[in-house]
Amino acid sequence: MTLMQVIFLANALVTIFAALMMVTSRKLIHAALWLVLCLFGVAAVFGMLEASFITIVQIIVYIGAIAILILFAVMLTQNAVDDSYKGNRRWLMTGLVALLALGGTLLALFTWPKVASLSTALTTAQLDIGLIGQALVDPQGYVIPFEVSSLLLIAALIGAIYVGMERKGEEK
Amino acid sequence: MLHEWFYLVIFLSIAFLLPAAAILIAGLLSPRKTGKIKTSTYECGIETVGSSKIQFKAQYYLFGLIFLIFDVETVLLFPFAVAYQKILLFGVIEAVLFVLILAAGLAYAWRKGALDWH
Amino acid sequence: MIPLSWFLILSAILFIIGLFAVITRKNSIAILLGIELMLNAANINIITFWRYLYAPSGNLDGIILALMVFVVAAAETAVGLGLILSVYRRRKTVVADDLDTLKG
Amino acid sequence: MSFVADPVTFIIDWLQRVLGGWGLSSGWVQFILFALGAILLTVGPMLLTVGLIWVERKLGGRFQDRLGPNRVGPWGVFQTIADMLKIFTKEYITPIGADKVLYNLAPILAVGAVLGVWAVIPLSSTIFGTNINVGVLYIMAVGAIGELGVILAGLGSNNKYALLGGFRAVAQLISYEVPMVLALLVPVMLSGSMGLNDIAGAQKVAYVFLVPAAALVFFIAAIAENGRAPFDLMEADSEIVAGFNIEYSGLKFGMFYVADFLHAFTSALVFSTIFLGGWQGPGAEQYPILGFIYLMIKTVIVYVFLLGVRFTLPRFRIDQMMAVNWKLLTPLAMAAILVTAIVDKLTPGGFGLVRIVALLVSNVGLLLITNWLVGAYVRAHRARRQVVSGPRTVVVAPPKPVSEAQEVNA
Repeated sequence: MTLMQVIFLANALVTIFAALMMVTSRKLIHAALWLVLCLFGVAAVFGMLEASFITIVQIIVYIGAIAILILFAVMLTQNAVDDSYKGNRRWLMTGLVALLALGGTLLALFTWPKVASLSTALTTAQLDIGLIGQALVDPQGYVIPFEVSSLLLIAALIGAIYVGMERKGEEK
Repeated sequence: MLHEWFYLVIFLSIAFLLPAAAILIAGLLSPRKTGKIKTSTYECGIETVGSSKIQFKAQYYLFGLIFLIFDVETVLLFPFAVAYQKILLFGVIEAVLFVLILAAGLAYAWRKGALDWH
Repeated sequence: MIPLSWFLILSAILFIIGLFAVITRKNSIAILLGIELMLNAANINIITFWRYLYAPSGNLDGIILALMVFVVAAAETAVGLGLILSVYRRRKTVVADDLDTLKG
Repeated sequence: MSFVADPVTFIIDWLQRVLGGWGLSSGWVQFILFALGAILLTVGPMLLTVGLIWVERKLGGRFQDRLGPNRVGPWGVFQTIADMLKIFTKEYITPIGADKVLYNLAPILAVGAVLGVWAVIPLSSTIFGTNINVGVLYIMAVGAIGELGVILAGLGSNNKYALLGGFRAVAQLISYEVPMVLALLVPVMLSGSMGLNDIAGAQKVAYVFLVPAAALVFFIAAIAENGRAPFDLMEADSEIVAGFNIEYSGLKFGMFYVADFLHAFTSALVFSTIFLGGWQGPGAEQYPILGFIYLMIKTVIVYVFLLGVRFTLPRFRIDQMMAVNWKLLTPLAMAAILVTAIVDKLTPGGFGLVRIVALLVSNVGLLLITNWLVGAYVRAHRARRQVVSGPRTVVVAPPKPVSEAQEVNA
């Protein structure tokens, strides 16, 4: 049990506990804040995988922007009825389905031969962010996803503004 | 690579423990005489009016939304900025196109009045 | 070092919890939270396979795919919350079951 | 490396030998050195804040033609220590119905976020916390954690005004993070790396002279991100009670206070590291201690300038503040990126005179155009307002004929 494995297990426990609390907490604000804790755990997992750029992007985009937007939305719809989680009777059946699905995935996982392979050390040259930058822009590389993502972002921006803005007619 | 992040983990845990310890120590030093009136929520001295759930304007959501879109845009631009010295003019034109498309998004938001705080 | 399977087990568990949240929660914002969790689990898988199988050879597919997952998650949350808020403004409800006017 | 030139590395090597001598494994020695470095880099700024509060109140007095604290000790030097002792013994009043976890977590996050920035600042060519290759983005991520602290304060204290004040503050913080992040793209482009050490090291000519437009946008956004004077709607007296920290008392409120003052000095430090060349200076390579002194001089200059802005400019209304950000700073930051990207690619590399002049002229030109555009926008805006609210004629009742008035009196 090397130090890294202990850290990974501790982090995994915290993340899974936060995810479970997110699903079962009654007040929506607590669910959103448990999600933030879960996102920190996922960022730590990325850190352990030595993807430093993705770790920082996860913290900035998910925790810095998406979680805050969700908290804004929760506050905007505060007066709506708080959904009583215990109320609906579907949760027992879906719990079973979920556990079955989990068992199935794990079973398929362990029959796959390459699963126990260990990771090899990365040289610092390979970790340079500049490589991602060059790949993002060079035509043989990933310039198509780079430009398409800007189109997706502007489409989401225009759509959400059009939908989100209060039209004059409904100021009742 | 990992020991740099390891230092950050130690640094952040100490950076969060320091104020927590200070607050705990101050908690021990300070008196504790809670009264009914003392712990009622403060509202400029008068009794609280109405429930503490108030209706927010949609403005907050719009600003959060525009911030989210521009945050993701900037994050995608950072690898380009790091590799800028090694990129030819053609790559720079692509990134300029990327920024211009999202500037059009900002112009749309400005035109529709989503940027004003009415 | 940490064997590959541990990461996959963690992401499978997170994905299943997200799926569970999407199915059982009635509040549409809680459903959105569940979707976020599922996207995160998928991201862990992507980065794990990139790190263990493709990083030594200098291949960057995994990182770019993970960035695209971030862009899609951001766009999806933005539009999803926009819809939920406009529905809330007109119908004064956020519960997903009440929105059945199309059922006819 | 002699002790005079570089004391910190000398001490580190000496410690390494001593701890190695005690038979500790290298992992543990590394851990102890990391822990020691981290403790120094967190306790140091907290103690520094005590001095900062005094400097700020004293300078504030001078700016507003009054004395500032001068009772406790010579020139009031121990005033802050007296305040600290007082606030340590103040009682914690937690409102009923406050969410215990969120309420208590908020001040810790607020201070922790500001302290976190000190981990990546290169104090001199050899002394720095850590050299992660995503330094600039790390500062943005830590800023996001600070915003989370503000939201938790608003949500946790079960008070209508704290909630509203908290969300207004976060709306301001996230709005001003957009131009700040966009402005940070430019120095990363010029230096070719996100690590703050490489940015500071690459600045043979300080970036303020190469890209003044980005530096100006970053400076204004840093002031707003810190919630300081022209943008201090967060805890402004004329606004909602006292913003998100109404329900806090005792040292919890003190922590928000410390976070505010330390954030001012830290933004000055980040500005001088990224735009003024950090520890760069004559002889900074050979004698790292000189580099540290250069950095401190530059930071103090920027800090005093920051205070000057704080104590002279009046406060923005919230709609003006949002308009300044979205309609002026964000477009200006985007234009600065485009101009720098294109001009820097057309001019030859290195710090040749052609490149410097080209970049400087293009940026100053950009600032002039923006200034002209803002003038045109304001004139058009004022002209339009004139038409709308012309002098309205107030209908005056016709004066009664004199005869009737006498009858009434008679």
